[in-house]
Formats: sequence, C-alpha cells, structure tokens
Amino acid sequence: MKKYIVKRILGIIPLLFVVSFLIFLFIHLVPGDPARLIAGKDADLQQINAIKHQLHLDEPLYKQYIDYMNNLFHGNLGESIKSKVPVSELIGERIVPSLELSLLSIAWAMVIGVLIGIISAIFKNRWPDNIGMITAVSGISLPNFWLGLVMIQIFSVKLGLLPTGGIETWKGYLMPSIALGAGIMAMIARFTRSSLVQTLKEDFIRTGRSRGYSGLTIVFGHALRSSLIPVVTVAGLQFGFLLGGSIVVETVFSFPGMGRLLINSIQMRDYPVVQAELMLFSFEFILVNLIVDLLYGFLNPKIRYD
Amino acid sequence: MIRSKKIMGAFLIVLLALVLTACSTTRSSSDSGGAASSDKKDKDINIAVNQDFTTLDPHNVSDTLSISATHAIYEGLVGFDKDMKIQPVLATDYKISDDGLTYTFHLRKNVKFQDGSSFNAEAVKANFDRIQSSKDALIASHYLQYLKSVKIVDDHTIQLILNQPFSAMLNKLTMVEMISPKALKDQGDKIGMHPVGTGPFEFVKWNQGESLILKKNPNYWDKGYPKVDQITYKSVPENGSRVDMLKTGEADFIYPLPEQSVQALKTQNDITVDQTTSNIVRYVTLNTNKKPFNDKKVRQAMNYALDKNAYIKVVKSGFGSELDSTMAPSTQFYSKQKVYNYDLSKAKELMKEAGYAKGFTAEIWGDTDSATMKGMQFIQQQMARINIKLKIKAMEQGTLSDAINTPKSPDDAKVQMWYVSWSPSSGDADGATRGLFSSAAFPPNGSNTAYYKNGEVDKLIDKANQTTDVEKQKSMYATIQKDIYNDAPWLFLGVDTNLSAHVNKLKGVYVLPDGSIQVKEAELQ
Amino acid sequence: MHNLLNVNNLQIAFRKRKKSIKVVNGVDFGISKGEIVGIVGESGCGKSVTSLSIMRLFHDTSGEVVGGTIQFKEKDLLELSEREMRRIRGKEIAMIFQEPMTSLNPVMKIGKQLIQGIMLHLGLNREEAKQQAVEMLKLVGIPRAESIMNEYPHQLSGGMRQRVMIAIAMSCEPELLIADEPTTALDVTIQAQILQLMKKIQRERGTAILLITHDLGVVAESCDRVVVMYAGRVVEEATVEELFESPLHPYTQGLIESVPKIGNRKEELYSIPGHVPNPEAMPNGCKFASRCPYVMDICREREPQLVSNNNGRKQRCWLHQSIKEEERKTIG
Amino acid sequence: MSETMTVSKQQIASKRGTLSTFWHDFRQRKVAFISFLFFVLLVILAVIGPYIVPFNPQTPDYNHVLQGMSQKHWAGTDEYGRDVLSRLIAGTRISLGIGISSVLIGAMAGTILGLVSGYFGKWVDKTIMRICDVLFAFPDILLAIGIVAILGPGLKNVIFAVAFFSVPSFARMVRGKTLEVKEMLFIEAEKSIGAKTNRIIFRHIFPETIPIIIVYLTMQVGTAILAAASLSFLGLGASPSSPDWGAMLSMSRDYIGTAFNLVFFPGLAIFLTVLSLNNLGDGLRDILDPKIKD
Amino acid sequence: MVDNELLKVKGLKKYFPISNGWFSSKEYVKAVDEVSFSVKKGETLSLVGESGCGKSTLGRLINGLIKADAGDIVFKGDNLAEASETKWRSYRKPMQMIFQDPYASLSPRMKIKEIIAEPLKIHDPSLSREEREAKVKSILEICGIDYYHSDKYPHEFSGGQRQRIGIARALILQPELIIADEPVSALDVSIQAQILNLLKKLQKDYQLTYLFISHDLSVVEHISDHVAVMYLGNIVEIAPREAIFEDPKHPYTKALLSSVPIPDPKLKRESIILKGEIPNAANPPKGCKFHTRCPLAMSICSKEIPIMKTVGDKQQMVACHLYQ
Repeated sequence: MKKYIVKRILGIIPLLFVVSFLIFLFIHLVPGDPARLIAGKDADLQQINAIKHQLHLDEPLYKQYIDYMNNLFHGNLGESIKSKVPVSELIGERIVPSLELSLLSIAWAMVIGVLIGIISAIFKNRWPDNIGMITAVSGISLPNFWLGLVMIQIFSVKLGLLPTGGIETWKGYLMPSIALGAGIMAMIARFTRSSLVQTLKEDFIRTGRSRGYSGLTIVFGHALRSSLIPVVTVAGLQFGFLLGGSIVVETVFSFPGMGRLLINSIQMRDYPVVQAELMLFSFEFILVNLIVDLLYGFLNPKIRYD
Repeated sequence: MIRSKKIMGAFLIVLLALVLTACSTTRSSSDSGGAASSDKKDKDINIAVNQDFTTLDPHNVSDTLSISATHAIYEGLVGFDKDMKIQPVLATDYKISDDGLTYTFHLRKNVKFQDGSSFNAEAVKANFDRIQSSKDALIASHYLQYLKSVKIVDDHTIQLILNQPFSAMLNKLTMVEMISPKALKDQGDKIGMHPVGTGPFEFVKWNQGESLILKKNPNYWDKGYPKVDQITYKSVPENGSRVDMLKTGEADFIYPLPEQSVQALKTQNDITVDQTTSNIVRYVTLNTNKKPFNDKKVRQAMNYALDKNAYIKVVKSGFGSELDSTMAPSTQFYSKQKVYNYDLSKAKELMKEAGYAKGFTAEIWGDTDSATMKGMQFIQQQMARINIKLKIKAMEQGTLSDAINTPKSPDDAKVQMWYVSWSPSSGDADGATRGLFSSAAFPPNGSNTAYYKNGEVDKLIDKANQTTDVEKQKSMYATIQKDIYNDAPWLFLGVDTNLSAHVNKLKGVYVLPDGSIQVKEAELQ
Repeated sequence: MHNLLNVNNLQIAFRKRKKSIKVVNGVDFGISKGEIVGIVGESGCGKSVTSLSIMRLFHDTSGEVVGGTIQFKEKDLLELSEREMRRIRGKEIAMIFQEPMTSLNPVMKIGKQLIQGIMLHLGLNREEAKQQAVEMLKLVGIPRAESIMNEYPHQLSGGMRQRVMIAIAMSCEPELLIADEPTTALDVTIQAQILQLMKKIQRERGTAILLITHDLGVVAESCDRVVVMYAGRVVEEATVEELFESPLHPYTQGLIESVPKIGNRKEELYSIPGHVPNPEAMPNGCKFASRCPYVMDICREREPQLVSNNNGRKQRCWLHQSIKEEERKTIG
Repeated sequence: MSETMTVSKQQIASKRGTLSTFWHDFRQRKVAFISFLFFVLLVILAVIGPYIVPFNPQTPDYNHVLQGMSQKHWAGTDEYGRDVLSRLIAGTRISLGIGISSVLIGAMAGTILGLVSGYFGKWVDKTIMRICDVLFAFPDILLAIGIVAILGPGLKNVIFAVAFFSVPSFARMVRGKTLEVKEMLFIEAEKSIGAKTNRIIFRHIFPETIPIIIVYLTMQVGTAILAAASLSFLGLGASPSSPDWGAMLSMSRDYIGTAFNLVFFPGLAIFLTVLSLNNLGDGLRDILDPKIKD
Repeated sequence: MVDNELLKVKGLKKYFPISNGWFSSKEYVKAVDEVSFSVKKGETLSLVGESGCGKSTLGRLINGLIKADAGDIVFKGDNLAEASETKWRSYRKPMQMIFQDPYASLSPRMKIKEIIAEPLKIHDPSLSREEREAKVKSILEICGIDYYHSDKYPHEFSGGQRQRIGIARALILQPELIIADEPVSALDVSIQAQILNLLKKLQKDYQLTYLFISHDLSVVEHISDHVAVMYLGNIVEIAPREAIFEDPKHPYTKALLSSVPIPDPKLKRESIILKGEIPNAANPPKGCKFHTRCPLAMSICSKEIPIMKTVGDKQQMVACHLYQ
C-alpha cells in the first residue's frame, strides 16, 4: 500500500512537468502583453519596453521557461507581475477560503445528493423518484450565476438573512456553496440513483432478501457501499473542478477565491500567477484522482494495491 | 411491501432534516469569523468598489481604484480639491520661475510619516530619486519625463528643475506621492504591500481580492482629521451586488453606482445618491487611416446620425452629458464646441456625398464590460439608420489591448472603430490631448487609435506644452479642440456623471472627476 | 398431503406494458420433511419463478402471484405480512442460487455475511454467532474456516463460494432449502462435490431440499422425487426411479431421450421438434401439443388436468386419462 | 430470478429494438416524455421563431424602455425598448444552435478519439487518455476563455470553444464503451472471419456506442448551453446584441434590482431548456442503456 | 497419413502476463503450455476440460485471434504461427469459428442476412448483390432457417435458431475446418440435440473437420472421433473416442468421467470425487499439475513433469507417471 502510494506520487512528477510546459505554452499563446496592461493607458513605448525588460519578458520564450522552472525547483513561484506580491503569498491567501468553500459545497452536495439518490432508487419510477430527480436535474440545469443573483435578491435584499458577499462570517459561505454545489448535488444524486438501482438488482441483494433482512438493512447495509464506488469517482472529479470552476460564482458573490484571482490574473496577463494557479489546479486534480483511487480500494476490496 | 417503503421514506426524510440541521449548527458553533473586521464598530465605514486593488505603491499605480487607496494613505506635494483645482498639500506653497523651468516648494513642517520618520526635503528627494532611477519601469516616471534634477535648498525647501517648460507639471505632481524613505529602504519592491505615507489613514491589512483595511492615522498633521476610525474597502465586481450591499447595510458607500440602479435606490429614504462631475469622456475612435473612415464626411455623417440624447437616456440611464469637445468640461482648458446635433437627413446627405449612400459594414471593438457592450449595441442600432452595419466584437481586455496597441505601423492596424473612454487622471489638457491626437502617439507609442494626423494640431500640442502663459495656452487648446472636433476622428458620445451612493449618516466621502474616491473628510453622524 | 410444503395451483403473472402474462399457471407439488425434490424443466418453463414465489422474492420485478396457495407448515405463505415473511426467510426456508460469484456481497467479509443472519434469526450475540458461523463453514467442508471469515468473496474460488452460500443458507438450520440451479455454473468435478455435500446435509440434518435444475443427470443422481415442468405447468411428477424408468408424458420422454448418454452413443440424437410456445400467446389446449408426436384432436382443444394415480404419480396428458377421469379426480 | 429474466427477455426479444416499443417505453416515462414535447416545441420555435415574433426583436424603441410585464409586452421590454418575449423566441435558434452544433462537433471528435483509444489500447490509449486528463484538469470555462482569447470572439469561436471541452468527456465515455464492446463475442466473431480493423471499429463497435452517445449528447447540449451562457456572463459570448439567451441574461443582470423580468425570463428559458434536455437524456438512458433497464 | 492431416499443432504456448491492478509484473498464467496434436481431414477432435484449462484459448490461438508465444500451427501445410496479419486473413476463409453464446456472437444491430453475408463481403467483394443473396438463401436453408426470416434481427430468434445462424455464417465460405467453442453449452437439452444433429449432418455432407471445444463429456462422446483432455494448460490424455470413454488411462480423465451425472438413477456407480479445487492457473503445482488432487499421486508426481507417451494399442497417449 505504502509502496503503491509512493509510486503513484512519483508518477505525478513527470506528468506535472508536461502539464507545466503545456500551461506555459498555453498562457503565452493567448494574445496580450502584461507590460502594456500594467503600464496603463498613458504609457509610451519606451516605458512599456522598460517594464518588459524589468520583467524579463523581452527574453526568448524557452529561456523564460527555463528560468521559471529553475526558480520553481528552488521553491520560488515568482512574484506577481501586477502587484509584485510573491505568488505563493497571493495564492496562499486565496486557497483557504476556496478550499473551505469547495469542501462545504462538496459536503452538502454529497449528503443531500446521496440521500436523494437513495430515495429515488427505492421509489424508482414513482412520484418520490420523479420529484427527487427533477430536483436533482434542476441543480445542473440552472445557470449558477443566475441562481446566485436570484438568491441574493431573495435572501439578502428581501429577507436580509444573509450577506450578499464576502466571507467575514460563516454566513458568507452559504449562498456561494449552494450555487456551487447544486450541480454536483445533482450529479451525485443521479449517479447514486442509477448505481443503487443497478446494485439492487444484483444477485447478492436477492441473497440478502432470501435471508430475511429488512429493506433498510438491504439498502444501507448491503447495497449502498458498492453503489457508492462510482459516486466517489464522480464526486472526486467534481471536487477537482470546484476550485477552478468557481470563477462565475466567486464573481457574483465577491468571494475572494482562486477563481477570481485566476480570471483577474488572466485579464492582466499576470503570467506567474496564472501559471502557478493552473499548475496547482492540475496538481490538485491529479491528487484528487489519487485519493479517489485509494478510496476505491477502501470501498472495493477487490482492488489491492501492491 | 408498500407499507414498509412508506416507513422507509419517512425515515429518510427525517434523516435528511437531521443532517441539515446538524450541518447548520456545527457551522454556527464553530464560527470564528476569520477576519479581524467581523464586527464593525461605530466609527468604521465600509466602501464597496468594483474591482480588486492592484498595488499600493503610489509610484507604480495606474488604475483609478488603487489611486483611491493611495490617496488615503499617501499625499503629494500638491493635490486636487473637489473640483480638480490644484491645492498645496505637503507643500505649504510653491513658486514657478518665469522660464517655467524651476519649481520651488516650501514643505510643511512637523509632518511625520506613519512609521514615525520625519517628512523633509531629504524624504522628497528620495522619492523623486526612486522614480527616476527606475529607468522608466515605474509608472510615475512618465509624469517626470521633463524633470532634470531635484535640489535640496534646505530642510524644508526643495527645487525641481526641468529640461523644458511643461505646462502640466503641477497636475502631474499631484500623482507623485511621498513614501517614507525608511519604509522604502526596508521594503524595497514590496512597498506596494506595506505602504507607509503621511496620509490620513494608515495601512492595516490587505486581503487579496477581498478587502483592504485602513485605520485612522492618529498623528495626522491636519488636526481634526480623520473623523472615522477605520475604512474597509470591499471588492464587489458584480454591479447588482454592490447596490444590494448598500441596501442591506453591508456597505456605507458604493462606487461606481450603476446608472440603471439609481431609480431603485431613490425610493430608499436612508440612502443618498451623489452625482459628481467626471472627466471621463466616452467616444468611439474611427480609424482615419482606413476606408471609409478616412473620409471626413463619413465621420461627420456618423456623428450626425448619432442621437446623443438617446445615448444618455438609454445607455447611461439619463446620467451624463453630451460630449461637446474632445475633453470633459472639468478638464483644464476645456472649450465648448458646436455639437453635431442629431440630424438624420444631414447624415444621409453626407454619406451620399461621400459615395456611401448604401452604407458599408464595419466592426466595432470594445471590452467585455457590460456597460461597454451596452454602448456598442446602441451605436450599432444608431448606425443602422444610415445603413452602416456594425459587427460587435467584444474582446477580453488583454486581447483587445494586444489587438489595438501592438500594430507596428498605422497600416498594420486592424481596428476600425473602438468604443472606449478616457480620463486624464491628472486632469490636465495635455493628458487629454497629446496621447489621443498627436501623430507621434500612433500605436504602439500612444493611444491615438483614430490615427488622427493634423499637422496644425501636432504643432499646437507641442507649443502649448512649452508655453508658460496660461492665457496663450488656453487659446491654443481652444484651437486644438475646435480643429479636432471639426475633423471628427471620433464619434463624440458623452461625458460621464460619477454616480456614487451612501447611507445618509455618512458624510465627506466623495468621488473626484477622475473617479477616485476621497475619504479624508469621511465622517459618521 | 406433504407435511412441510404444499404448493397448490400456483399462478404467477408478469406485467409487461399493462398486459399481464401468466408465466406459471397451475403448479402443484409438495415436499415432505427430509426429502429431496427436484424440479426439472428447460429455461423459461417457470421453475425458478416458482421457487422465488415460495420465498416471495419478486421484489423489484413486475412478477406477482395471482392465484393458488403455498402452504408451509400450516401457514399460507402468501397470506403472511412482509414482517412475518421476513422471519421465515433465511430461518425456516433458505435459498441458494445459481451464481456463487454474484450471490455473495462483494464488499462484505464472509464472516459478516454469515453472522448477520445468525444474529438476526437466532438472537445470538456476536461471539456466539461467530462460533456458529465457523461451525457452519466447517460443516460445508471449508478447510480454513476461521481465516476465511475475514476474507472477501472474490478471494475464493467458485466451488468455495458455493460452499459458503450453502453455509449461509444452513446457518439457521432451516427445514427447507431451496437450491436454484446450484451447480450449473460449476465444473463437473466441483459439481460432484457440491451435490455430495447437499446429500450429506440432507442426510445428517434432515433438511428438505427443493432442487431446481435443467440437468436430468443431476436430478437422477440426487433427488427422491421429480417434478417436470413445461411452459409454466407441472406436466409430470414421479419418484426418480419411476420417471426415468417409464416416463409418461411425451415431453418427459423426449427430454430424457434427447440427452446424450455416455456409453450409449447413437448416430443421431432424438430431438423434440419445434419450440416452447410464447407465453404471450399460449395455445388453448395442451401446451405441448404442437411438439408432441402422439398429438390427438382433444390435445389441441382442451388442456388436460394434472391427475394422480393411486401411488401418488401425477401426469398431465390425454394419453393417460379420459375426460371422465379428469372430471372425477382433479387435484386441488 | 435469472430465469424470470430470460423469460421476460425472450418476450421482449420478440419486439425489442423496434421503434414502436421504444416509443411505448418512452411514453411510459412521463417526465422524459413531457421534456421531449417541450424540446420539440423549442425546435419548432427555433425554426419558425423569427417569423412568428410579435415584435421585431432587434428594433429599439427608446421611448418604451424597461417596461414591466404588460398586455402588449408579455415579458416586458429591455433597456433599448425591445420586446423581451420576441427576443426570447428569436433567440431559441441561436441558443439551441450553439448548444447542438458545439456538442455535435465535440461528440464527433470525442467519439473518434474514444474509439481509437479504446480499440487500440496500449500507447495510443495512454497518450489520448493522458491528454484528456490534462484537458480535464483545466477548468472548462478557463479553456473556453483561452480559446476565445486566442481565436477572438464570435459565434463560430464560441461554438468551437464549447465543443473543445466536451471532447474529452465524449472520448472517455466512448472509450469505456469501446473497451466493453471490444471484448464482446460478436467482435471476436467478426475478427475470426477476417474483418479489417476499420470495418470492426466503424461498422460494429461504433453502432454499439450510439445509444450512450445519444444519451450523453442530449445531456451535453444542456451543459453546452449553460457554458455558452457562462461565457456570455464573462463577456466572451457570441455577440452582445444577438438575442441569445446567455447574452440577454448577461446584459440585463445589472437590472436585477429594478427590472427583474429582464433577468428572470432568459434565466427561465435556459433553465427549462437544459432541464428538459437533462430529463430527456435521463429517460433515454433508462430506455437505451440496458444496464439500468428493468 | 500426413497428407490427410489438415491441422497440426506443435509445442504451442501462450502465457498471459498478470497485471495485478496497476503494474504488470513478471508473473504469467500459462494458459496453453506445450500443446501438440493433429486433426485429420473430415474428423472431429474434441478438446475437453474444466474452466480455465486453456481449451478456449487454444481454439482462439488456432484461429489467430491471439498470437502464440511459441510453437507451430500448421494448417494445410502452412505454418501460421508467425504469419502476418494479411496471410492470416487469407486463411480465415477455410477456417471458421462457432461460438458458445449464439446471442452474443451475433452483431445485435445487423439483420441476419447481413450477418451471414458479412464473410462474403470481406472475402469475396466481387460478388454481386444477387449472387450474395442466393448464397445466403441456400446456406440458411441448409441450416434450417426459413429465408423468409432473414430480414429479422438476432434478438428476434430463439437460442437454437441463433446458433443455426452462427453456423450458417461459419459455413458460407465453405470452410474446411470449423472451430466450435462450446457451441451447445448455452442451449437447452432439446435444442442441444437439434444442433448436434445438424453439426453431424453438415460434417457428413461437406467433409468438414471439427475442432470441438466442450466441457460436457456426454456431448463430446456423441460427436468426436478423437478426444483431448486438458488440465491447466496441458493435454493430459489424447486418444480415439472409444479409448477415452471405455478405457480412460489418466486419473483425471477417469475422475472427469465419473463426475458426469448420469440421467439414470439405476446406474448407481462408485464415483471418484476429486478433493479440492482446480489450482490457480497463475501458480500451478510443480511437477504434474494434477498431483494435488490426484487420488493416485506418487512422490515423483510432485517433482517431475510427466511426458506424453503412447499407452496400449489404440494410439492412446497419456501424460502420467503411472504409465512411464
């Protein structure tokens, strides 16, 4: 097991290399000149060139990449072109709220999604199933920014219950996590349902019934665990997307997270920040995949890691 | 079987309810609030703004919002008052030599930086030295391009010596604010994160992307100020959300207030909407180097086809005024011109004369801001009336700036029409003219994206700059404005009205014409 | 009347697109204590559905018992509430299935799967249940009983898994064990082991076994009595010797005839012509009429009843009964 | 139960696969069926919409801007005085068009990649799947922003961007199915009679993947409409003046406090469309994917 | 004799690497290990054994669906073991396969006439549509399916009919060798008899050679001329039918025969019930692979691998230390 994990983690390194290169290429492919964006509208060419020089942006691309990787190996992510703040500090400040938001979103989405999925599977093709599934499907059908805007109108403006944005109190997390988690909840509910429906048709379920277990024992004690295997994968993947995929929601709720930093950095062509963030997303995505694989092993004894 | 399912269903619903409540209670009990600002005190104010701050280094700041913050922390030798008139700030008075080359400032005494170090001539020189030694890499070096040297006369007197006369020098100096030399030495490049100035507020905390917290500078030289203890700027990019925050009391002051929300706020008794003049001009550049925009008649026809009143009514929700010159009335040396009044038949006639009776198709570019897109749509609708079919191309700002600024020569430029705005942040006529209309300012050297070239204007721009006689300058700029307006390299749209809103109990926070927020006089009642 | 289980005129229908299709229509048989009864028939004849209906395990299918009674020790199982039925399932009647691979929960340890049922039905505590479980594993001939308790099904071979299934089924000492094609998925050498084990259990514990299979060889080797089903009906019932000695129903005859037998090679095997009628469009008369070599006019008009002769042998064929006899001696 | 399965399988077998059975099964699923009817309505609107609108969706009327819901304007008028309902109807074609065309493009590319990856396995599979992993690791919307930034704005590029990020998911799914089908006996039978690789992939494996592709396609169209709307929200949509729902929503969001109808109706249109597509997909999956079929 | 040999297999080997989860290791399952036999034209050789003995793998090796690791496959005098894909393709015409699951082996989305015409399209693309249809029609009739049904899809047929369709597909190219992999084990007894009779009739009419793979000894006895018994990748006994069934030599053959349940309750015989299960093919016992379950195991059996030897006078070959 340990050997397996170490092997997997070592396997991440070459992948990250490739990813780092692709990202580097990608962000430099996008047209735009950070020097000009920083210099502002009054700037003349001379000034822009000076800034370029100062930022080493006038060097050939391969050299910039080598320098970047060199710094990276010394644990230096560089500093923001725009604000001169070290990238690690910039990301460090954002990652905590982002992570909290992601975790909260995935947590409620998991709990509610699995519950809806279970109810739907048990009452398959009857009204609780229909209601459950329509609720769930609504989650992925709503444009999440629309949901966010409408929620603000209702809960903040009309009812005055929740803040419109910011994260000064825990309440600030509620609406963003709902807007963010709705889609995931839907996915999880649907996966749980179809997976559980399938499991409930398995022979071993019939075995359980033939032994006189009650319906609840069958569902929770026998079927759920193997049904959750595909659900975990979906949830894992979704979690991977969450950190980066929340650009729109973060904008609506003025949430100081990674998504907004990313979009702002992209707008400013703040290469070091974009590069670091994208690499972090990739790394996180890979890491989540690893965790999902390990969870798989926990849920499914057939998989052995050695 | 059915019965057992019902029981199971009920059980699950109860379970669901339990989980939900459990979730919410655990959240609330473990609530720690996180930031220090969680509980707002009596003399604290919250200001909601539309962007994130980029830097707090006053010498390297280019966006109006960050300027608002540096204005609260720092001060320059001179500054603007409410009407963009230049006032001495850290200087008690100043004198300009007759040849316009030597500026002598007498510095205010007993002023301390927020870190306790003294403000004196040494400190001023250190600041100018920093900017000049950056070899153009600091944005402020742009303001000091004609500065030759800085001379310390005595501890509280300093002289700036220029290469050539520069009429806008004082305006530019409002943008050069004084950083504590000690902090500069300690922080180096990181000064943008740990600002130390002489201003009414000192830096507390900057939560990237979320908020900037400033607190009262207890040792501020201007006794009686500031009157509030703490200011929190919150970044709220979504227009609607800012308005909502004001309604819910999460913000005491919001800027910008979207025009379309004014109506909604007017019904609220505890909220005041402020309209202040702005020097932001809205226009569409027409690439005069390209067909059919190289034809003055076409450009004039387009201007005549544009219903400016409708523009203000529809796009600006009634706030703003028509642009009747190349610059806003609040800008230095502004001179009103005869407007291209909405006249469709005249426009059509001009088009016919130019040989475009059947119109043409063109692209209009702009950024992805919703206000810009709204404006572009309006232009599209208006131009359709004289058979000009416009294709709207909204580009993300990095891409847009690349497309507009990188062409090496005018003939490489692809831009036809660009929906854009301009505000000279130092409020001077040069800043509102040279970069936009001088033929030396064709991209990539400047922002003359209309590729406007008029030898007379070029000459006058240079001449006006070097003149020290204010009256002469005034008349020169009047000519410049008249010529350009007549040549119509732009579609002249309007001048913004700065809209902000605040709760009634807050006084003294206002928006300057350039769009920066002034907080020195903030007061809660 | 048999003293353990009596199935009378059982009728089972499946609902497909609002149509009700009878897949079992008239199944009668019984089991006495300690007896092994085989139900034999080809796929689709309704034998598995019958076994499931005894356990009332139509859960999640559209199947439904629409007539008849299933009498188990004085109780009609069809009349019991779900709760009462649960007390019978696994405790008094246990069941094993064809696929030992999929019939065990893949994500639960063997021990837990055993213990759960024991605790539920016998009211033992965990320790006692564990002992009972180990004992059961030993009974079914699993060598390392203790360590297997901590293993997952996929770690065992097919034969082992079927043994575990039997251990689970036997763990509450049921009086009746229903084995639905228990050896079909196994290799011959393993099949022989499992059949031997089942006979041993019947001998030592006196458990009655209802063995459902399509393999006449398995029936001949292990059953006391045989019920032959065709198209949802019982067509013949006899002791195993009688059946193979002198099958009465033409279907039974054809079935026995068409099996290749080692040491009795023929150039051409007998084969029953045609195929089983579609349950959605059953003919009126005898369901085997279209394939029967001895078909008479009456066969196509009226379906014969299942009649019993004096020594308990039953058949459903006009060749062996007159109309009068049918009217006189119907079984019900 | 295995026997009951075979019983019913045989019975169904006599008819299964024919269109009428499919139709029958489909009508049984009320939610999916209603969704289907709604979708048909949308398609009709997309075709004839521009001819039946009560007002010209493009003509501004500066004297009647931002009017609320009324007899004349059922859904009110927008900031230029254009009739919102007319714009919604006229926009059906654009929104649906973006969704459908982008997903079709993505599905085509993804399917080919998936078939190739799954059938050939080994390094081909590894390479394609690693690339998909990397694409997956990028937030969708970011990829779209990048693509739109590189290619410039415009309808075609938005479609391309949205198509681009649906490629890896189609590729993965088709690959999975290919791996499954590849092992099936009839493919082996086909190989044993000497069929060439192309024939096996496109004539035998591909048809087996069609049902899941259809199901996924249906659902992805919804996702694509949402993604296009998100792009519009970030100002990178097709064109702010076209009556595309995402653009309408994005343009009007500043009015949420004053003219709620402007935000509400386009949002509702998107919601109902995506909801119906998802429900339709769910229903189709239930019918077409025998694993979940009862 | 040699002229009469249609197929000869010598020293055939196929080892499958075991990938345990994520990383492939150096372990192998010896699915087919040093197998040799030959089949004469017009005869039937049956491969019999329990699951996992490698009999199906052997069939697929001979058909070229998987590549052998070592050994020769000589078909009509040509060694195909190292042949290129193109060469293989040309030999797939005289060599056809019939599969166990008649449903799964028919493309579910093709009409049966398309399924049956498929081999013609591949190997005889020059045929006209009419010629193709005529061939399909005649072959269907030979296999007992009404041409009237040829527009239907596989799922519209019963199991037995589907197997007839499978046979028709195999027959349409007029092959010489048919590899039949458990062709009747998924069928009910009454249908099984029909198919077996059909196969026998076809063999007689068209001089077909069968390689018949089955686990069912009673079926094997009915159809074979020769029988090869496999255990864990090896052939342990190969002999003419009568010899195997009347005088089996290998203890495994004996046990297998006695395990088959006989549908005659009067025939109560002493059956040999083997202990234990078939060992894991990835880790088979040393020496004779059967020694762990053999009732007659000797000490040598666990050490040395027995070699094939002719025993008795009926060309009976056995790999067992009892006869060495």
